Amino acid sequence: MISNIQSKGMGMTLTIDYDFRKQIQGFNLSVNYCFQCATCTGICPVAKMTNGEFNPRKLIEASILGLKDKLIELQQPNVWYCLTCQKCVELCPQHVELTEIFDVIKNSCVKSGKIPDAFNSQAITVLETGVALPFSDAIMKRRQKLGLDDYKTADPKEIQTLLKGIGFDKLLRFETTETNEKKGEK
Amino acid sequence: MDDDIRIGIFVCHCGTNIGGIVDVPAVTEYAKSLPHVVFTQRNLYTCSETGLNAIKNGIKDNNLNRVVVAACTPRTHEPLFRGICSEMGVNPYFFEFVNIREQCAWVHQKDKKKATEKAKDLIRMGAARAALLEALDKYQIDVKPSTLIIGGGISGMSAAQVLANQGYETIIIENDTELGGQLRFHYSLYPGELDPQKVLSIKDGLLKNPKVKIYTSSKIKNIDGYVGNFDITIQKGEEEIKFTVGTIIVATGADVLKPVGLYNYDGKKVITQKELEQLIKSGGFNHKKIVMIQCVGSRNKERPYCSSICCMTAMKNARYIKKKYPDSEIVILNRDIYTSGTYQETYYREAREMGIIFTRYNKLKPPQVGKDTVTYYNESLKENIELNYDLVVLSTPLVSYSESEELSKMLKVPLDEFGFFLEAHVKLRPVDFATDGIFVCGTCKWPANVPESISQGYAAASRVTRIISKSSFSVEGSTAWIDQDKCIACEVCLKKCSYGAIARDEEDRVVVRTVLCKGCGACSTTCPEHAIHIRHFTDDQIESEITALMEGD
Amino acid sequence: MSSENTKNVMIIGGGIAGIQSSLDLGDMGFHVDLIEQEPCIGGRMAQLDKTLPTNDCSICILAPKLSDCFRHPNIKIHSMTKVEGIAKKDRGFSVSLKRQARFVKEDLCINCGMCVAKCPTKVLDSFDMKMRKRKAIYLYYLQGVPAVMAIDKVNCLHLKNLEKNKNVCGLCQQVCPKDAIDFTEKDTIYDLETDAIIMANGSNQYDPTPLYAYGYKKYKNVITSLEYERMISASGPTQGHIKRLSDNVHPNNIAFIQCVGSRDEHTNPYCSSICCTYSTKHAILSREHDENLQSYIFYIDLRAGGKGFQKYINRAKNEYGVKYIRGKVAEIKIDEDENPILFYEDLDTFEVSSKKVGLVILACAMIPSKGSEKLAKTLGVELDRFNFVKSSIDSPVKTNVPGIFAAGSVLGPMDIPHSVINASGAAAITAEYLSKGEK
Amino acid sequence: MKKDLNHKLFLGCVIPARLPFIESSAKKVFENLDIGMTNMENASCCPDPTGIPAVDQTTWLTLGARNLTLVENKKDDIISLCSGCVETLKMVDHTLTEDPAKLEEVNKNLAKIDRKLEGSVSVKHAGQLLYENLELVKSKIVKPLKGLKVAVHYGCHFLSPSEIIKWDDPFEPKTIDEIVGVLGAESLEYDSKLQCCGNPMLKTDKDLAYSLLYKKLSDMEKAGVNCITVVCPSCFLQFDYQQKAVNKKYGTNFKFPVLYLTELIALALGYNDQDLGLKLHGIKPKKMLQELNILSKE
Repeated sequence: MISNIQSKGMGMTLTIDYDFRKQIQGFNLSVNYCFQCATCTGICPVAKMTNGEFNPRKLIEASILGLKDKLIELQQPNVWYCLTCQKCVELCPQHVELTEIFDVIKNSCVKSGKIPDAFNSQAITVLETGVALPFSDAIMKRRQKLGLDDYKTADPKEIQTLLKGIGFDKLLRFETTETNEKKGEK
Repeated sequence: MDDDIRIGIFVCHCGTNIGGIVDVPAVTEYAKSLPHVVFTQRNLYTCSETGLNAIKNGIKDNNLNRVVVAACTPRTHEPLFRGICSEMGVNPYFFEFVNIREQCAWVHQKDKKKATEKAKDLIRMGAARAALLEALDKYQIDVKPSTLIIGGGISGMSAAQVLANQGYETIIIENDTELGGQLRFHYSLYPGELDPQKVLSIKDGLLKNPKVKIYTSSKIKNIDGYVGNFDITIQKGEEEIKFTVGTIIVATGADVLKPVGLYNYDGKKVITQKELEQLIKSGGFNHKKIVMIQCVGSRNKERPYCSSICCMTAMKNARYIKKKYPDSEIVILNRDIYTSGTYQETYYREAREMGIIFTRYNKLKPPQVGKDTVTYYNESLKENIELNYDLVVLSTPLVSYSESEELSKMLKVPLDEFGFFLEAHVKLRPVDFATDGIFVCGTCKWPANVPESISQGYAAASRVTRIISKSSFSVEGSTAWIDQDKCIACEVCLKKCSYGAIARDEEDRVVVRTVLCKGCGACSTTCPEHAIHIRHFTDDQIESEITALMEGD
Repeated sequence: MSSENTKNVMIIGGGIAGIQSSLDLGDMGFHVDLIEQEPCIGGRMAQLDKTLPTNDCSICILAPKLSDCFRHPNIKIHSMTKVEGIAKKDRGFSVSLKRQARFVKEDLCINCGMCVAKCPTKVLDSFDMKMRKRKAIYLYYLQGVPAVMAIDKVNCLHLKNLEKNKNVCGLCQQVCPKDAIDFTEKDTIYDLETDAIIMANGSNQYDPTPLYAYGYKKYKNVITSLEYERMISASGPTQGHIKRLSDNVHPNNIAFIQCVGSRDEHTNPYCSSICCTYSTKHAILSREHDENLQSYIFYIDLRAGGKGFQKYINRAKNEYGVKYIRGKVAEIKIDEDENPILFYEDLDTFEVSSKKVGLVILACAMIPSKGSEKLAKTLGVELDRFNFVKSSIDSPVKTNVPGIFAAGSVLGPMDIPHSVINASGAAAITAEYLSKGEK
Repeated sequence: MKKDLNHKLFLGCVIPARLPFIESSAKKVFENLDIGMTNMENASCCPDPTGIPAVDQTTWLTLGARNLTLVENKKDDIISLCSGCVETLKMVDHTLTEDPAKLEEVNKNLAKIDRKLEGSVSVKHAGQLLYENLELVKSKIVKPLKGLKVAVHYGCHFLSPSEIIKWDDPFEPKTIDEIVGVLGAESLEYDSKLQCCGNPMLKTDKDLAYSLLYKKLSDMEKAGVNCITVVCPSCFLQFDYQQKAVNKKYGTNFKFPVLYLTELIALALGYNDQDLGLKLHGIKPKKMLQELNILSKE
């Protein structure tokens, strides 16, 4: 069942997408505990900076109501603005694990092909090199100068086997990053 | 004769309540100058044990025979000071109360000087009246150790159980065909899944108890008499039954509002929580898409109160449904959730955990109930949200029975603006009426849940036991009397008396039934012949106050 | 049923619930031993300024009851006394009590206050929420009953030095016109036989210090509701004047924060029941103190189910200009003048906001009283998961132990009418219990 | 019992590949204090708790679990200089200990690379380890950091989620301030002390990331600090490298040197700027340190 947007703009009516609700609850049941006190929004640095355009409480409210279109298609509010600073998680009187629930929403966005470029490219780097930041030659020199030993990181092949095994590669967008990849190889 | 009057005046600071506004030392000093005043003193709190001891010592050391306290209100404190006078051998009606807190310090907060002057005026008036006071005795009334309980719901039955088990004669009168009240319609009670039958089982004990008499399908026809001796007439079918009891407990319960005209209520697809309970109880419930709407007909202009039990009831029913049909879709549209207390909040959290959706609507934009959908405006998300339903359940408040009014008139006890019975003092006398010997418990007083109704039933029983455990009861000595030489038997007073204390006697004279009289004075003021006098408020006494007022500078 | 009752009931706790149970049972003819750990009975209600929804002066309506208790021929008050142990007897209980030495003879002291005037030692007064100092010899509170002094053993110069075999101070003894001071008094342990017991040992208020986001104790202008209650009380530490603790300046606006230490899984998951309405009272009283003072009440759900409560709130809004803001305050910071700044989302306008006020009052939850757990253990009484006395829906004032009943906020957060109701209720159930087997 | 654990240093990505001077300072401090520490080899990205779980939570759990398999249980514990790494590893460990079903799923995936996670692994931030050895640090100080007015930035993941990190209080932290105090420097309070540095926002909205940082820098300036201390390489990058971007955007002139905690300690233990490679910082601390006589003026 997909929540349908009956008409755009004024007079738009949403319905509860119970499947989407279940999906979120399946990952993190704590979403149910929210009783909409807004402590999360009051402590959120991004909510303050954006005058409430980003609002963690609304994200949870829309999750409870299973408003998939609003969260994934329209991205109102935009879940990617969460800093993951966890201040809301610390204060939430009902132990709602907001950051993790936001990850579930983000994962849904990714599955719908809505992955922001920066996240996409970081993910590709990890997939291909095993680390988030590859070692450049310049850095290797600096390390030597500082008297640091070689640091042996994971075998990228092993990481690729592991991640492809769980289908991580299928979530990512490669077309734009291929050029970067070639640059990196040179 | 004048020399025999020895007045003592005690002026209270009441902390800063009075002392912060009225110049108490100056007032006390002034009081010394008044006629017959032989002793004055000021106290930080005259009502404290220290203050009371000061009065005692004042009486003892100065041979006082009149006591004036200038402090707060007789409503709360007169019995205390009168008691002290009694204890010291001064007739309690030789006590005079002057209110310089409400009438001076509080209403004239902004003008300390005038407040002080007014306090002096009032004390001068009080002292003048004190000089003319007469000794009176309280009446002792024999008390029948029995109780009539009006209403056989859980609250009334709880009271009955406690009284009967102590061996007191207890009579229950119930409108309906059986005892049990609203509880009979429930399939379970929150927060556990306690079977209401278990709670109702106290009924069996009452039916077996020889001290308990139960009249079902019966109505009160008439109530006469007073504390200790209420004469009751009830109507059971064609039969009229009369008996006398010492005390009365009102436990008539409350009705659930039928939301006619609200949210397309039809009793079928749009029903009340009570109807849902009955549907579940009868086994006829098989719905999966439920929308509940809270505060239907309450917390609005017409009924600006919270019925306090509807949120829990809605949750109980929603939880039941969710347990029965885990895939059911339940949305509870609310304005505030009322889960006040310990287990209640946990109950709410568990309901959310189970997946019941709670979402707020704005009172000004109420949900719209359509044929198959309820649409509500989510203000926070600024979206209209459509909810499919196969059942809409409306949470309506408890409301007073219309019959309460008639009963309140028979009992001469007040109702509040919503038709609930009004207790004597909302804080400290929650199950008492101002009228002696009549008590109130359960939802006829205000919406309450089961444990609260039971507690109130017990509490009313306790208040009753205080009276019927003794053989007599003393009542007010300040009452009306009719000068038969002046009386023309026009009966204006008889109609005016709200306590039924004026009647024709065997000789066809209009007389005051003293034990019923509260000394309110309504009769006296309406008498065209000035034939009615009020003891403790005689014309002399009142006139002396007016004269004293005029004597001021 | 007879007025010549020979049964004894012990009531533990002399707050409004214990007082009501005592008076009801005393009037029924039972002999009541009222056990109070403080020097005077009165409990929390004695600390309150006004009561709602009538705004009656709390101590004014309580004081007559205190006197009634004190003067009642069937009630004996055991002040400064605690329950130490209990043994089950054939019928009833034998309770071991420990009476702390008062060092003032109750029958001699006339509460003249000369000792207080001379006493050189000042101590933070817990009755006044430590916002004022009292002397080491003191009357627990002005209208307290029994109206006699007590000496605080820990702080009294004479008693402290006595242990070191030094004779210091003793001024109170020198000035006392009645020779009521007795430094030789010792704590005493004694047993009382009783037929039934009512637990009415009340509740406490949550200490919000661990909620660092609110800065209680760190910020002087963030105080608790009980502290505010003392502050606005005419007999309190500021004589009823509303003052900021940072600079003694009268604030122009006050914020009241609800659900502090309640409805919170980190602290107390339950709803404290009374805060929405008592904060409304505070806001109304604040406005009565100063007609220009603006109050804000921050809440999650507005809970006013009691009689006349919703109307009281409507009155606060319409007549006293109190602003109710839905939304829990997330954190408090201060500016350079120590003005608290509150951060929150306003769930009426849905704006992410901040508000600067002069004073913040935290509506802290009612929690079980300090000694409650120990007492319950001693008596064998079962507690619920929050450490309130466990009762059931169908017998709301009974405990698991036959012959032991409970009344008031020992059963959970509740307001005064509820406490009075189940105090009377417990009295009735006790009377019923004690009459069984006789008839 | 814990004392017997071998410390395995989990370096992560940012420190070894961008900020090796932090690694260098830490290793010098550990050596000086005689705290044994060996590199944890063959590790992958932790993975980044602000980036990878957003894309796919399963990947984050699985990759994190793989890192945990690299230590020998009951014999080793993991020490990290990066708050993000600590958070990921602790959360993965916590989640998989609490949820056997998830552990089974993760192990099924790990089986493809012949690995298996068994039992819980102890993970600790280097800042915590040093706080626990504060007396030892104190005894080794040769150059008290007099005159240094420090803005301590705890950063988010060092403290939260506190129920899993189980270390300092997220709203009233004190450990780093205490360390700074012991070193002879002064930690100054500032308004937005507990606010996020804004680094993760660079991925979504650069301007917003700068305004978060601007707020912090402004408050630090108001408080009168002369340097910033961090315990996380991401925060370090944000403060050290993005200060210029903030200056550009807001027309300000912030120039606060940023010192990672172990750099600060190393200075107090007597290491100089060359030992520590301080010139590799974006904003060079040398001049300021020389003015305070913490570094000698050659």
